[in-house]
Amino acid sequence: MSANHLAQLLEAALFSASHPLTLNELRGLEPDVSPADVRKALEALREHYETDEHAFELVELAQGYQLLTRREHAEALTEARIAHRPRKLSAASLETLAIIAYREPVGRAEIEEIRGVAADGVLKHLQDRDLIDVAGRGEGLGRPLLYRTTDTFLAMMGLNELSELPRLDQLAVALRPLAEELPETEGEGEAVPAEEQPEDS
Amino acid sequence: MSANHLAQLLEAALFSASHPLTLNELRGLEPDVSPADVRKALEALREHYETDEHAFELVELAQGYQLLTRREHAEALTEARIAHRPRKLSAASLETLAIIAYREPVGRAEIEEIRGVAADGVLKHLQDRDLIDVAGRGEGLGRPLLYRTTDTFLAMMGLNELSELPRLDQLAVALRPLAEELPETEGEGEAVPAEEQPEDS
Amino acid sequence: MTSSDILSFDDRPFVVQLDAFSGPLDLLLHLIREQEIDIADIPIATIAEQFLAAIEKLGINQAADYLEMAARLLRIKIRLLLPQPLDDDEWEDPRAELVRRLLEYEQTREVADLLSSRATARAERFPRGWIPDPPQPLPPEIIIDLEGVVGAVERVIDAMQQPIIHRVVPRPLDIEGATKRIRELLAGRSRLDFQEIVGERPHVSLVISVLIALLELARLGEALLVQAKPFEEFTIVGESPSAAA
Repeated sequence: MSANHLAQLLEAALFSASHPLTLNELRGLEPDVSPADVRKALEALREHYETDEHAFELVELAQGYQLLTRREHAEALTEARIAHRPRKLSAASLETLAIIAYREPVGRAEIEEIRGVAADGVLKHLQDRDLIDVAGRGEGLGRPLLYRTTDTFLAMMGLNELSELPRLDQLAVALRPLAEELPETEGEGEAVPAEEQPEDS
Repeated sequence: MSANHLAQLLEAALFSASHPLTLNELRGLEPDVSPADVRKALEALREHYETDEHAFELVELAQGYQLLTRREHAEALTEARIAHRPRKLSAASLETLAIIAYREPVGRAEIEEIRGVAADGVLKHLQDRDLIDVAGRGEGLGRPLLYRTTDTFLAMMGLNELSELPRLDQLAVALRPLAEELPETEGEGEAVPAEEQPEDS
Repeated sequence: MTSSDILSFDDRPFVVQLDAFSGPLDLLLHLIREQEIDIADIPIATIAEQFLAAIEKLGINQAADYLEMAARLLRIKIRLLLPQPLDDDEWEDPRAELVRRLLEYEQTREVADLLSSRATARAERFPRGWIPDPPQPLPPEIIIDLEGVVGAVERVIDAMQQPIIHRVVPRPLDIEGATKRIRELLAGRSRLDFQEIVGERPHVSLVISVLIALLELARLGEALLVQAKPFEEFTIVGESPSAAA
């Protein structure tokens, strides 16, 4: 890449932008720069990526300019699952998922009672990632939303159906002991759920 | 850039990820490639971006590698509203993170003791932002949840690992052992009942 | 001390805001620093009053955390007023625990400031902004074990009340043949009934073949399909210039 300041700015912008950039947006990077200047610098970038065999290229789409990885790398990226590596789920998310998987449909209050921590943030996060969805509304006060796991969750776990999960009583670190501990935790002690349904589904 | 196939693949991977990729993830791109090969190719990329004055550079973060734009472009990018600085963390969040980073795994009670403020709201917020997660449960009453910082935290702070933070005794406010500072202070004294649970931190 | 006092110590402007403090220790530290007080020798009586005045001024006196600190300061103040025992070894400075906490908190603040400046520096470097949508998730791994399959088959068999056996006789559609036959018929006469083409009790495959052939001929302009009413028999009209009328 040349020492051309404009080209550097354009590269920085194209790299960090979350959408294709129009000529006008790109002109906003530097005062008093003509559309012709921008076009020329873009062309220089395009050629540089080509000549130096970079893994990405400058593409002009209807909506504007964008840097995209070349097609030929798509397969390797997908296989290495890097382009869309699933972020590791936090312990909070995993615990919440486990509770939902074993008790679905289940409401927020019950999840919070078991985990001893507010759950709305985690529930939203899991919903955003399509790991849980709303199964309906419960009967209780305020008709709380009830959650269940989704097919995406099954796919991620390599399961065909929830019943393939080990039974609760087979789990070394089962959820049940956790619930039994609850009475000792400060504050929330009285509200231990009375139903300890032995579910095997 | 050389015609080196591995370097191209690595660039494609780094280019299409918005988070740091570990050496292991990068090795997954090509079968039978050694960590040394990957490191060498990464070094070549790093040098290339430097020499050719690209607008981004290869940075080691959270024990992984990521492409980030150079600082010198920050102002132009934010002024042109192409990229946005993330929202700053509140003082409460920063203090809580400071405590966790230096004492992890650490429970809520200890954090509250040091900050003198209830911590559950902040802890939930930090968990939602994936800056901390639950490391396990402590031994004490109610088996309290213990927290630790995450890779997201490291990446946000531009750290490769926690040990890059200064040691506590290198800080301006170095906490000397209590005994040296105030020889007479052991035992809070009977005159203040039920005030202060002796913490064992 | 009145609230106006809180506005100035030593005639210096003293402006505090609610969200400027992250907790009671922060406020306490602020008061101490503002007046350049030695942290190891805090004039508790003064500081306690300033603290109380400040939280009243700030309207945060409902906050339990601040009230708790205020109570603690007052307790320390009272204990300092109590006569000290003559034997110094037995006496402990009631401020010691507070000093330790303040130092610990000050250290936390220093680390927090450090993290803040690191995060600010890091925030000036942007990652790639546009990440393509993830492709469809890979299909789940399929685990097949014989026992499971046999069990599933048995369950399905048990659930079936009566076995239903279908005999499937292959009889392919013959659109070409149907087309040829219709053309031949239309060559002889200008109008045909559908029934005439397929004959009595036709097989379903013949009906479909003829239908497709007719539609194709209609598309080519060789025939016109006329139906007087829905569900009624329809008539095929050979589409030569003379027959069109």
